[in-house]
Amino acid sequence: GGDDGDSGNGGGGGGDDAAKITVIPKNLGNPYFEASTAGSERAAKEFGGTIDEVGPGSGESGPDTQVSFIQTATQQGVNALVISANDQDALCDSIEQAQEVDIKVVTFDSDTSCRDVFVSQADAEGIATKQIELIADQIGGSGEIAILSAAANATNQNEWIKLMEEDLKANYPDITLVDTVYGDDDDQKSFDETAALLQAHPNLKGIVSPTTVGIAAAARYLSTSEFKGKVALTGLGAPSQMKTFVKDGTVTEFALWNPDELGYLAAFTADALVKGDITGEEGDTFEAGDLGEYTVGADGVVVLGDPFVFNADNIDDFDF
Amino acid sequence: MRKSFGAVQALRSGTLRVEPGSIHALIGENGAGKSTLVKIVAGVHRRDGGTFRFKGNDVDFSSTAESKGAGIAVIYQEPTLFPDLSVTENIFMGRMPLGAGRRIDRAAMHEEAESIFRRLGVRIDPRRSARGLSIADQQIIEIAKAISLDASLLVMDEPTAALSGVEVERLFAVARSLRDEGRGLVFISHRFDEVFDLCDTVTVMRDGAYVGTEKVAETTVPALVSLMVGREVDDLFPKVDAEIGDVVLSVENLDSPGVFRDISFDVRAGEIVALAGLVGAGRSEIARAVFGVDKYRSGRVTLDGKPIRPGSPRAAIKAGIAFVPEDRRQQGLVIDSSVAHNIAGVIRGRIAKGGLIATGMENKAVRPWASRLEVKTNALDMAATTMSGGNQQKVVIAKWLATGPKLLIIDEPTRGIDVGTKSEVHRLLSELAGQGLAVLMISSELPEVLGMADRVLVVCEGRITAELARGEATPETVMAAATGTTPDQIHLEHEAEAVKEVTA
Amino acid sequence: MNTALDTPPAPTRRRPDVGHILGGLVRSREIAVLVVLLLLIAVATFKSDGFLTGDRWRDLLLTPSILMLLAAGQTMVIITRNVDLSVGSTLGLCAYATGEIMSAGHSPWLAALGGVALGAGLGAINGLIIAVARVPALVITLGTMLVYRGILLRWAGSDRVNAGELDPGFLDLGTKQILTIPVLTILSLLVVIAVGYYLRTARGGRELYAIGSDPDAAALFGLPIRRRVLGAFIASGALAGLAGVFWAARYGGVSSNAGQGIELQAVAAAVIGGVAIFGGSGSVWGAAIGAFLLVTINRVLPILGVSDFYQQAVVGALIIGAIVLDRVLSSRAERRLAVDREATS
Amino acid sequence: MNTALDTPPAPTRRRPDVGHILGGLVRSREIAVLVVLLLLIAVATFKSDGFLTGDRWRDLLLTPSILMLLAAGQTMVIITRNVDLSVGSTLGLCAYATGEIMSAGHSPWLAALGGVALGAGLGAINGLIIAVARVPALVITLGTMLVYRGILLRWAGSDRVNAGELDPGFLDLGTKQILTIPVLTILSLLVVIAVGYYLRTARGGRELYAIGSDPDAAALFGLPIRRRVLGAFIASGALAGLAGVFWAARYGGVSSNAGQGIELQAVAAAVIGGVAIFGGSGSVWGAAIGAFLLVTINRVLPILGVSDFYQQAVVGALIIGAIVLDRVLSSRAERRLAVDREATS
Ligand SMILES: Nc1ncnc2c1ncn2[C@@H]1O[C@H](COP(=O)(O)OP(=O)(O)OP(=O)(O)O)[C@@H](O)[C@H]1O
Ligand SMILES: Nc1ncnc2c1ncn2[C@@H]1O[C@H](COP(=O)(O)OP(=O)(O)OP(=O)(O)O)[C@@H](O)[C@H]1O
Ligand SMILES: [Mg+2]
Ligand SMILES: [Mg+2]
Repeated sequence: GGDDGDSGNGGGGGGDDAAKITVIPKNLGNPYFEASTAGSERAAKEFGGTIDEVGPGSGESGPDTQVSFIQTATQQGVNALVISANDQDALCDSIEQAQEVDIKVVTFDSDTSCRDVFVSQADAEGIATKQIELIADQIGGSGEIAILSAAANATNQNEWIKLMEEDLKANYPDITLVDTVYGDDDDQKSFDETAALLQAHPNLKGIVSPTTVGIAAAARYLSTSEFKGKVALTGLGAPSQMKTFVKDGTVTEFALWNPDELGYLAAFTADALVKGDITGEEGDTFEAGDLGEYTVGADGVVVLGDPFVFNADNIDDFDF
Repeated sequence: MRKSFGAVQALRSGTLRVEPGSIHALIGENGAGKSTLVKIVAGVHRRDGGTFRFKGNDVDFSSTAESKGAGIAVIYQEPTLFPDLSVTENIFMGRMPLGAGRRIDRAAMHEEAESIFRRLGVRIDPRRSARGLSIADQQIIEIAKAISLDASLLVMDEPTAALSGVEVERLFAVARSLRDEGRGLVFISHRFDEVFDLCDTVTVMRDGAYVGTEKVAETTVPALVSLMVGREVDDLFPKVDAEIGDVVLSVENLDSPGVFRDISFDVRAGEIVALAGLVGAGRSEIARAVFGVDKYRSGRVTLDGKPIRPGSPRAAIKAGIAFVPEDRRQQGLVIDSSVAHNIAGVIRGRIAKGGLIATGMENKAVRPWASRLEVKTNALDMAATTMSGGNQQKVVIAKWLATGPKLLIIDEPTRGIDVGTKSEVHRLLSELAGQGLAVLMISSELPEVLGMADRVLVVCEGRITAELARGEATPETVMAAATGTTPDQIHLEHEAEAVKEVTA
Repeated sequence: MNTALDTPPAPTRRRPDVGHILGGLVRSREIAVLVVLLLLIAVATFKSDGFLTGDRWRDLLLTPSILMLLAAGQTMVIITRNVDLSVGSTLGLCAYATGEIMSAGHSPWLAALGGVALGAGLGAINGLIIAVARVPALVITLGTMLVYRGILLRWAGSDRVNAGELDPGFLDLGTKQILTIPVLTILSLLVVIAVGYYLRTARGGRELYAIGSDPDAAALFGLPIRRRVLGAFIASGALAGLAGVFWAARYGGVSSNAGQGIELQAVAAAVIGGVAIFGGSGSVWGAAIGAFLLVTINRVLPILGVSDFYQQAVVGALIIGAIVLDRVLSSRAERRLAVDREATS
Repeated sequence: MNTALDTPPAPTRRRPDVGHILGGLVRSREIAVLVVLLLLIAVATFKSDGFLTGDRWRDLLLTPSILMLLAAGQTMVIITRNVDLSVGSTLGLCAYATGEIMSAGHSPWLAALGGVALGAGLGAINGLIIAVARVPALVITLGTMLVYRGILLRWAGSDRVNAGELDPGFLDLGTKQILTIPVLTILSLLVVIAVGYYLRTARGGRELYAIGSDPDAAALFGLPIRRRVLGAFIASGALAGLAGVFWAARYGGVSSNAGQGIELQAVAAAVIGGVAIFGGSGSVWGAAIGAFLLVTINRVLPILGVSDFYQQAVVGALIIGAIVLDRVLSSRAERRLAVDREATS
């Protein structure tokens, strides 16, 4: 039944009782979010809270698929929500409802216009420049490249793409971005779009895919084609999915912040909010377990840090 | 044998005995139950009761496949073709010869189809698709289908309705040769000349009941007619004499290639004019053309002297024509909606306020009609599907009467209606005429025509071949004009007595 | 399809009217679906007492408002023996257009008007192709579904309309309530009532049923078939446009995949609500309730502890169940009627 | 729909065979679509010289193989005046099953067999509901589409089958070539030929056409309608299952949204290939070529500089164009026939 009461206590800074946190990823069945949830759970053990993961099935689409889960959680009167938002506006009323009953709302990976704190995987700048840097030295600083993105309307993807284009213009005059295609974070579409890219652009030298589903599908296609090793591929990927392709030489280097750490940090942030250690004001500081101390930046953003580069040497150390 | 569909008892005591090596005619008015009998033999319907022996042993076919298997071939009254398939496939569907590797042997099929067509003396490309074949060609293919089965019993339900003289001759030649091979044939037709020309024995049915069997050699047309008609014509069809007003509808040499040619006639207020003729003569087409459902090539239709725009039922309705079509289940009723909706269907314009109709208002507008017609539906908003054929017919009539028409065209007013309701419908019609409504009635039932009509227009192969006043209209004169024979072939001198016998 | 609805049960024949009304109530698909809906809500409320409080109550009413509009339009089309698969794309395109007009600084009213008008236009394209060329609606609207979506993708590209660009007053509309009833819900209920009233009592409405019930008969009636069918598609398009406007207000933002796949939900809602897919029968109330049910189910299942993975399956089962039930009922009704006829004769 | 194909022009009546074949060839929808397809490829090759070399050639042939299977199945169903919207979900479920069987350590053969068998089973469920309860296929398969997908979601949950779990030999199948022709393509071509051969030369096949062409007549003929329709759905399901197996091999992995939305592509392919949506006419060759065209267009448009975003729109336009063209041709043919009759009578 509705525990608005004790969620009130929880919110009221009574750190004594364990923080009940509900994690709502964009969708289930995405290894990336599995890793982040694992991180959150690790964190919860450390600060002694409970994590409950719910979310839309990988089949479902649409901006408001997360609403019902937010509301259910609200009704269950949890202390905090940790959300990776499918849409930056659609969730707002349900989130505000949660906040009304003093539930703390932390977003991670992709933001909404209404939350207490956003835990950012890395500032967009860092991500964009890192990927361009990687592709640039994989293709030797010159030639045609293309981008394989997720959905055409994915907020963070588009922001990164914009920054990458600027970065290319500014610093890499010999590299031309010939095409940007959208795999909708769908295995098969990403796979076919990769094939189409190579068909359409015979001189393509490299592909950047800033989405874990996309890069994995692209790698799978390349590894089964004559372009393996000839066309460079980098972007943001999950080590567990990329391992085989790094080992067989399809991919040399790719980047990603550590989603495990992201989930870990998000959970700690939520806990800090629940305990009342922070309010989300700029300048608040809090301890995030073995990640050390973090400071809340402008308009309530906490940045995890620069993306991490995976390659043949270190990839075996990761299992998400 | 017995069979009824809901309220309609199609067959009371259908009896038919067919010898091998003979051609057996089955005749009777429309709705006598011929086709129903045939469909039971074919396994389309299951009989409600009675016995059915084939080659000595009792049978009860639950599907057409079974009857085929047993060696019964049937030509149904209405062609059943697959427009998307080739002529050959239509002929052999369901039992195509298999060649090597279980694949159907097209060559063989075309071969056989060709030979059958040669035998029938027609030139149809067996490879063409059945779509767009003329009704006659479709009929031919039905015949070919039946022949190709080389069955021991071949039933033909009005195969000649749409055929030209030559084709009919060919068909008869084939039929005779089949008979001589020792097969049994059943031949259903409304054309006496054909019956006398082709058949050995003839069985007459009336109102779903067996009337009698005669050797063709030993009977005459008048005898058969009296058997078919044999009922008290006059009090079954009480047409009260209304004073005939001035011309309401006048049709001037209407012409529609392939269906009818230079049709001209008038219908006056208070008059019931009947279009008589054989099935397929073109009467429905004429009616549909007048009402504007079908387009016609030339000619003009005027109502109260005002010409009516061709090809537009709306214009016809506005002008004041009401049309009760032949097959009301198909065309007259909006089956899924309620009686009230149906009756109000065409008068919304009148009872609508600002384009809106309140159900109450609708029912109010409709009740008088319904009650006047004694439509036996307890609630007006009961679905039309749920009524007996008779009540449906009344609803359709009510629907149109509600428009307050000047002219009522009614095609086969009592087809499929049980005898009781029949006379109600007839009383209604003459009542309406009495009130000065002009009625154009199409009927294939001779007694109905003779009983109801002030004037009879006989249609034969798309032409009006005779116009008979009430007095001069007798079974023989009408039949003669309808079959294209001349009355004296049907011994006029007998006629008087014949009718006396009938009415006695 | 569902003669069962219109037919009084045999025993009540003695007291037709009452009997009919009762029988109607008992058998009526609308009532049945409504009961299921209320049961769902009751159970949910019982399971989590916060279910009907404050904003949860609001959202319970608010979320179905969009699908209800689509279902109403879909009903008009299906009644004429057609179907409109393009409403999802139409919704998206109109929602985006509304947003763009507003972010171009025009008044929300103008924007909303634009959205609806655009919808009507797109519907007219469907209707013209189908009614004039007399081609199957299923395939044509499948085609236009892709075309409209393609145009939206081209137009929006990777861009999207954000809450910031929208008029604040307009956005408030998405959550404003009157006596705890959300404005959007009130509006779409009004629309549904209007459509239902039209279908039930207007000449044109009746003619839609006639056309779907038996096109040949409709022709003999001399009904303006093409014009009516065209009208139905225009209406469906306009309603989809209005749904687009609601979408923009409700979600405070529009992206190029807005409304993707919702067309099938609209069809499902109508079917569950008792609209016969082969035309001629069914009511817009039923469709609206069906829409409400579809949306609410996804809201309630998690509360009942049904895995969210199962939600699609449940909806699917609901559709199949509804149809098969219809079938069983109607065939039983037919048998009973045959017997009745025997009796009367 | 396309009498134009089957009907010899009046003059050739004298020499039916030649005339028919010629008339057929000239008018044949299959040929027309094939020509469009080849033109597309030609232009693409001209525009980008690498288009037909090495793996680009391979993928050009490989990618359509899955949709071709679905289109073939869909054709069988549509010919009987039905439609099967559940093939996408069936594909997904079967692909996942295949993967699971293999990752459980069983042989690829067993896995493939399992996939196809499961597909046939799911198809049988559709067929039974539709043929026995005599309910509209459109709605029922819409329902099963959701149910099957729901089951898959439940089963797969957040899990997915990865390339690693699949048998290497099986994965190779996804790219292996014989004389530069990919094995999968060869296989699905063989299947299409088999189906086409059946539809053309087997009694059962012809009866499917008959049933779709005029159900009442089919009943009068005593054709086993239910059995045939059931058969068609089972075939469609089995082919979807096979497509699922191919999917696993081709994409080296299966997630719970595999095959989502592909059902509409399958219908589109059939329609573009000249299969009449109201049954009775059309060939599986046409459907296969249609599928090839659909896939290839998305491959070629970017080369022609048409934006990614427009691809859907083009496909949509293609569908509409095909249908409207059909309509125009057939009505013209009918007029011609009427004139013929006049002449002969
Ligand atoms: N749709 C059609 N296409 C071609 N020919 C037709 C069509 N309908 C009817 N015919 C032909 O037109 C002629 C007249 O048919 P019609 O139904 O008018 O005859 P009828 O006198 O009304 O017979 P019935 O007693 O069955 O009403 C017949 O030869 C029939 O075969
Ligand atoms: N399927 C049916 N449902 C209801 N009534 C039917 C059905 N089939 C036939 N009837 C009715 O049964 C009676 C006999 O019809 P049937 O077709 O056997 O007459 P018929 O002798 O063949 O007439 P015609 O000479 O016009 O062919 C008619 O009243 C007809 O309306
Ligand atoms: Mg008959
Ligand atoms: Mg007639």
